[in-house]
Amino acid sequence: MSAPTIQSTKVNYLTALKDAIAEEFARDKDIVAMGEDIGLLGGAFGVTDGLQEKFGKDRVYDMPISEAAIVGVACGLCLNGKKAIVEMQFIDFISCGFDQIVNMTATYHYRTAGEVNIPMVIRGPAGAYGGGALYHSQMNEAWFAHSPGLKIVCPSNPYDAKGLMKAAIRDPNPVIFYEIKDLYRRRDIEMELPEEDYIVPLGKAKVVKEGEDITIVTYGQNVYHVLAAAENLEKEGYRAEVIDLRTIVPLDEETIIESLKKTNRLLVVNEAPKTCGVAGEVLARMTENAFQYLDAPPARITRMDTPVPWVKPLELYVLPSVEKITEAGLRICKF
Amino acid sequence: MSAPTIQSTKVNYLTALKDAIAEEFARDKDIVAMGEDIGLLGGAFGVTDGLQEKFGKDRVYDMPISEAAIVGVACGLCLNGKKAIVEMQFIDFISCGFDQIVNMTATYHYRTAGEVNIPMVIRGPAGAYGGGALYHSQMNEAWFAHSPGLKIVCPSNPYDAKGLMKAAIRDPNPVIFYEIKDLYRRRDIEMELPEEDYIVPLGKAKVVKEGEDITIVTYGQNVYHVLAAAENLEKEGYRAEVIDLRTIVPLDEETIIESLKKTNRLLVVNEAPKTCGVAGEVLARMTENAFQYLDAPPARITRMDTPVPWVKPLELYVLPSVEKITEAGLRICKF
Amino acid sequence: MATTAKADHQTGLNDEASKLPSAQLTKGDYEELLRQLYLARYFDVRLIKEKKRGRLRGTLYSSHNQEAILVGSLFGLQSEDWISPIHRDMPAFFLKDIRKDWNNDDRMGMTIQEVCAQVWGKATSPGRARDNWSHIGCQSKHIIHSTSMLAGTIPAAAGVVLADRLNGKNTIAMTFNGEGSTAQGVFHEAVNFAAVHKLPVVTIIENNQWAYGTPTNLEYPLEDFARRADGYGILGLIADGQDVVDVYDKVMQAVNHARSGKGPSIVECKTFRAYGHGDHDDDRAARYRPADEVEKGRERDPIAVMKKRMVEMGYMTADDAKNYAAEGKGASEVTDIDFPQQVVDYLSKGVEFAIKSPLPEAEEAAQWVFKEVE
Amino acid sequence: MATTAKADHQTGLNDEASKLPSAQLTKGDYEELLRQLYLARYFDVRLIKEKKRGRLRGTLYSSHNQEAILVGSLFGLQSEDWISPIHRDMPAFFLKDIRKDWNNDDRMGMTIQEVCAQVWGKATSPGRARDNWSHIGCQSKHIIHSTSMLAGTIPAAAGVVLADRLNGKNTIAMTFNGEGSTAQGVFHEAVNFAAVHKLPVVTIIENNQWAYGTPTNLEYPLEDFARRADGYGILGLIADGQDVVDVYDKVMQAVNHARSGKGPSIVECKTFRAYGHGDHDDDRAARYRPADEVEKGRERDPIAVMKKRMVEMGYMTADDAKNYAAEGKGASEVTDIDFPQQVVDYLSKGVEFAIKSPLPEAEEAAQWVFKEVE
Ligand SMILES: Cc1ncc(C[n+]2csc(CCOP(=O)(O)OP(=O)(O)O)c2C)c(N)n1
Ligand SMILES: Cc1ncc(C[n+]2csc(CCOP(=O)(O)OP(=O)(O)O)c2C)c(N)n1
Ligand SMILES: [Mg+2]
Ligand SMILES: [Mg+2]
Repeated sequence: MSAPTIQSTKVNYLTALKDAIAEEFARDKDIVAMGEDIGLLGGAFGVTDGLQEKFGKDRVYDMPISEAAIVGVACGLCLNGKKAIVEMQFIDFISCGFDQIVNMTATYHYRTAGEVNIPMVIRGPAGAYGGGALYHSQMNEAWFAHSPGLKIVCPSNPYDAKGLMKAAIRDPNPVIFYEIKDLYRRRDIEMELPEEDYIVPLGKAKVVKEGEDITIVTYGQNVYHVLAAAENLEKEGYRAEVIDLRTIVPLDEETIIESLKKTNRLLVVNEAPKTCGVAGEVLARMTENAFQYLDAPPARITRMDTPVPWVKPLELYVLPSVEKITEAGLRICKF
Repeated sequence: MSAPTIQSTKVNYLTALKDAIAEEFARDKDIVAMGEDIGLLGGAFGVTDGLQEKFGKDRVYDMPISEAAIVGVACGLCLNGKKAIVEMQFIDFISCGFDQIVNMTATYHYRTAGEVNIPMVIRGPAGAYGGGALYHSQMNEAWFAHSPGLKIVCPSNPYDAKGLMKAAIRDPNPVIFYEIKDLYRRRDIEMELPEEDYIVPLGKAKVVKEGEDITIVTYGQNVYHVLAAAENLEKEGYRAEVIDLRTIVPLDEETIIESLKKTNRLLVVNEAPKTCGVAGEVLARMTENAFQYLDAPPARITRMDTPVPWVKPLELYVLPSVEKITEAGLRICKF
Repeated sequence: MATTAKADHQTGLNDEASKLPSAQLTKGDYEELLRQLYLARYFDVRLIKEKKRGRLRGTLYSSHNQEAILVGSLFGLQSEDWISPIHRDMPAFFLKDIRKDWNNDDRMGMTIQEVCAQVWGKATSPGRARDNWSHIGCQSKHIIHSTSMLAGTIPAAAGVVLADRLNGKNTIAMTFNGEGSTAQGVFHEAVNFAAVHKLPVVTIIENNQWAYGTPTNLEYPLEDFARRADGYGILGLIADGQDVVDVYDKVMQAVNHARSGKGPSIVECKTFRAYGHGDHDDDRAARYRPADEVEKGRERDPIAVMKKRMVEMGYMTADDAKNYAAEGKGASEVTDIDFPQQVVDYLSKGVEFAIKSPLPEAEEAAQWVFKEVE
Repeated sequence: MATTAKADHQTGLNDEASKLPSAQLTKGDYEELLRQLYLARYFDVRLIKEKKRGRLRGTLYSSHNQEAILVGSLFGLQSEDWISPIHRDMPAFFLKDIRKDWNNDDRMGMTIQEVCAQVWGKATSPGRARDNWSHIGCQSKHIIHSTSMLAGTIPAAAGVVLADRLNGKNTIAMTFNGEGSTAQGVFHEAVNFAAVHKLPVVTIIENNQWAYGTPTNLEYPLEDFARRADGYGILGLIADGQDVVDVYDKVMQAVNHARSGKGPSIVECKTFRAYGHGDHDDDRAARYRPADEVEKGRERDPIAVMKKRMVEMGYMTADDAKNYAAEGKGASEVTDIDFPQQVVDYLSKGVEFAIKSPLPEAEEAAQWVFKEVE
């Protein structure tokens, strides 16, 4: 991508996703979308707004409230030459289609020794901090990271959202795509995007801020908490390097290790529950593979091992915050 | 439990479980069991053999092939004063009842601010090494460890099986109980059990072999792989301390830390897929909380991030083995 | 037309049931039913207003135009019976067991204070506002807490009445569901199980013609969702969801059927969703739903239908019927004057309580993941 | 009695269908059907023997006594049609599209070599023996791979024919299911979806009266599982699962219905499970199933029923019918002599191939988790 032409207007996270999907739909007539209320309504948040109008009911399906069938039918479409983009109205409802994802879809390539591949994207609004309570706040990517055969993506900004969505759609494997709903319309992260077609390849993390004193690994909405905490650390004289994973599976260990070689300190931040979450996985891999670079005990800031409660003070209590991250960062830096 | 009387005959893992359930049934008339083929047949492996005959069809239900309803109905029973023991015919099928477990059952206590508790045990045959292929080999405890509100248990021998099952049944919370089917009838682990009622409390790991040079943490069938590897290490002059977690949630960090203070080296072995598994969680917690005791990079031996393939050489290739554990143990000891 | 009940669809209904349950209702019952319609409507309207004033968080799934289903279904239940309402059924939480005494806080239904405290997210609601608005409940009042996952409480409903049966109690469980939710796998598993064991589970389907932005013909191949009953050989009935008396009649037939050991049933109540799916959807709904469909769907306001009945039965004069003219008016058109004072007072009591109540302490968030082992 | 088909249960079946499809079958077709019955039976019997000799791993879910369902259902399919068999349907993998030419390895069905290689766990099976016995398939032959999770392929079946429809192809998808599996939520979700879109999905229910150790009355409240169709307003038919011609007739009506755009259907085939659930269960099955029930359920061997038909139609003499007397005999009683030589040879070819084939290399186990991005 050499010197891309720049559009005149800034685009929000939601529009970036919407454009990515619509552009891929135009590019490849074998792409089909399925989900609840994605056609006539255009999706609960509007990510598929206008898609059915433009591409017809044969390509955009308003599905019955049947998550297992939505995934399973999409799997059938994919094993017969189509590519399916599946919306979970909220990513929380993915639990209702769980078996069809982890046992039917994720393993198809493996159990057919490569004969079949399932180019499916399962996408949906995700994440806490918005007062969504237990069932409209989940980040449940670790369930799927633990289920071999699924790629997992979670962008934090419009550029990545568009580029990763395109890469996910073009990927021959099933991808679970976490859209952070609190970012959909966040004004201060709007960006000017290249006019040209581009992708952000899966499996590549991004250093979003350079620093020498501590590496903070995160993704999704927590990127912004971490950046704010990094400013706090700066005030105390510590320069944090902030890594946005962007893709959880496959995990870009190299970028983290490279950073640790420099900083020798690690903090991982993730809004999902702590036990067996992605933060722990990053910690474990780094301890296994970069132990020699660690000069201080690494740490995680995650959601407590609780559901996400509804009322604001309760919700914030269990989630990572700028304060908690700053505090942990300082502790590690001062070790 | 002071000086328990010893039964004259040895009991296998399956019988220990069966006896635990039957004894609890006799003790508490509010206990009900639900599952596929658990009544007339007595369960695919016979864990509930004779239970319906003895306690009647009002307490032991042959359910339709409906995992979601099995869990959900059991949840209803529990919220109205009963205690439910639910069988998944193979733990692999738990994915079909996933939503009812993680969203309905696990959170009930939390979202009612303590008004309701769900004393349910979900149990079933689990684990690989037996040629069960993708859907009769799973250890999927990490999905549930990542879902707040569930306790998770996995015994490795008849004594623990019986004591943990009783503790699980008496626990006021939902417990997922992994029975290692390859151990059900394994002769060389049969044990004489106390005649008296006893429990093994949830949340307490056990040091099954003492040593000074490395701590190897594991549970389930892997305990035996680790013990064999420990013998290999011994031949090389390294004495391994082997910890059988027994309970995954809550995790007994103290016992591991105590051991690490002595050995300063850590290896975690678990047959589930690596990414976001329990082995990684143990590693992460120890790195966070016992970093100062670690003199070498800790490591995991887990299943590769693949499904469990069917044919023997393939199956063994992806799973932890005595060889792989020995090799990793030596590497760490020699670091 | 959607809101017009078709000829009864009955599978296996006992002939003896031909004497309609409503034949037993007194003038006082009719008056109470009407009052409850007002109460349900007022609750909705008041919350819409409160929300517009910025005093509330969360989404409001209006039950406007669908109140006859809640009122008529709950009216004949016994105190110990179980219910499981969902997002569009907020009034059900306090309408349960209200018949005899609105002001008895010990009855087997939630108090208006508790419900309002929940809406306002206060510590004085039974779940201490840990889950949002609609997912409330109360074990001691025999109200099952739903998750967000639609149809997800039907298995639990089967479970609670199975437990009661085992203990020699003859309760029934009534679950409320949108017609769209019947496509969920767990609906099938639970109804099938209840049918096998003839469990007293009455499944109310509120067919309001839309599941969010999806019309019924994309949810189910048949027009009458009651026909789902046929696949299980259980009783399936259709009620005019605008007519509280018809709802009462059909639901009571199902309840009697259940109570007498004949098993589960499905009662489809035909109605129409007055607004958007939730209040956030009002504008968009106007785009995806043809205006004439909406007009037609709202043309038989349940309050008006009930007044007409009462006038016909001589329980009310035509002049009296003009009082409290809430019927046919949107939330922004009505004022307190359109409702009986008792209704306004009742709800105000709840709202005031809620506003005065404290928020839960932040630290509570870490509590009650597990129950402590004694 | 269970294995006797009741009067047809038909929902919405077109009257024109009264001309039975089997009226078109020739003497040659009858002979082929009988040969296929022998082939299916011999496959089962041979595997039981091989397993007893210790040459096989895995569980054998015998299709003994149920062969008419597989043979009769598959006989009228077109090459491009999709199928999705499960644990008890092993012969379906090679019976698909076999009608014209058993020995054409390029037909749209798996070769006997491929199937046997899978049973023996060899690298020469299409999935290289990564999943066990029954969960095989072949995309290029239009056979969907099941997981173990029962009813789990019905959504995929709907998906593949939807894709074909979008591409202007008029294929149908036929899924095979035990009667017990119809209690799964995903069964409901998938059939409901197929019904909404009138997708050509034919759901065969093999009602063998037992789901493992659970009798049908604990699985479903009605005797006829075809009545599940009523809940979706789709075609529901009942066939005598012991009679390959009746199966063919009912399934072809469903197939024609689907092919002509009228949508999905359920065809229940009444039969009886001859042995235990799997070979590991034979002994226990003898305890949980009354002996007289088993005797009665096995009394109409599909081979005998077909021979009787052929004799009546003059396609076979009564004397000829005494040849190849496999009917009514258990696996331990028959020998190769009870089967046509062509059948024995055909299968032997597969078995020999399998035995000679290599195991997959251990390292393969790490491969194909993901498809490489080009
Ligand atoms: C399992 C699940 N999937 C999706 C949703 C999102 N959702 C909430 S309400 C709704 C529409 C419900 O329609 P219907 O059942 O007809 O009830 P109504 O809102 O019309 O009263 C949807 C799709 C959900 N809550 N649960
Ligand atoms: C979702 C799921 N739950 C449980 C099982 C375990 N299981 C395998 S076969 C079987 C019984 C199936 O009965 P039915 O559908 O009648 O088929 P049949 O074996 O009688 O042909 C069960 C319970 C499974 N495979 N999948
Ligand atoms: Mg609706
Ligand atoms: Mg069966």
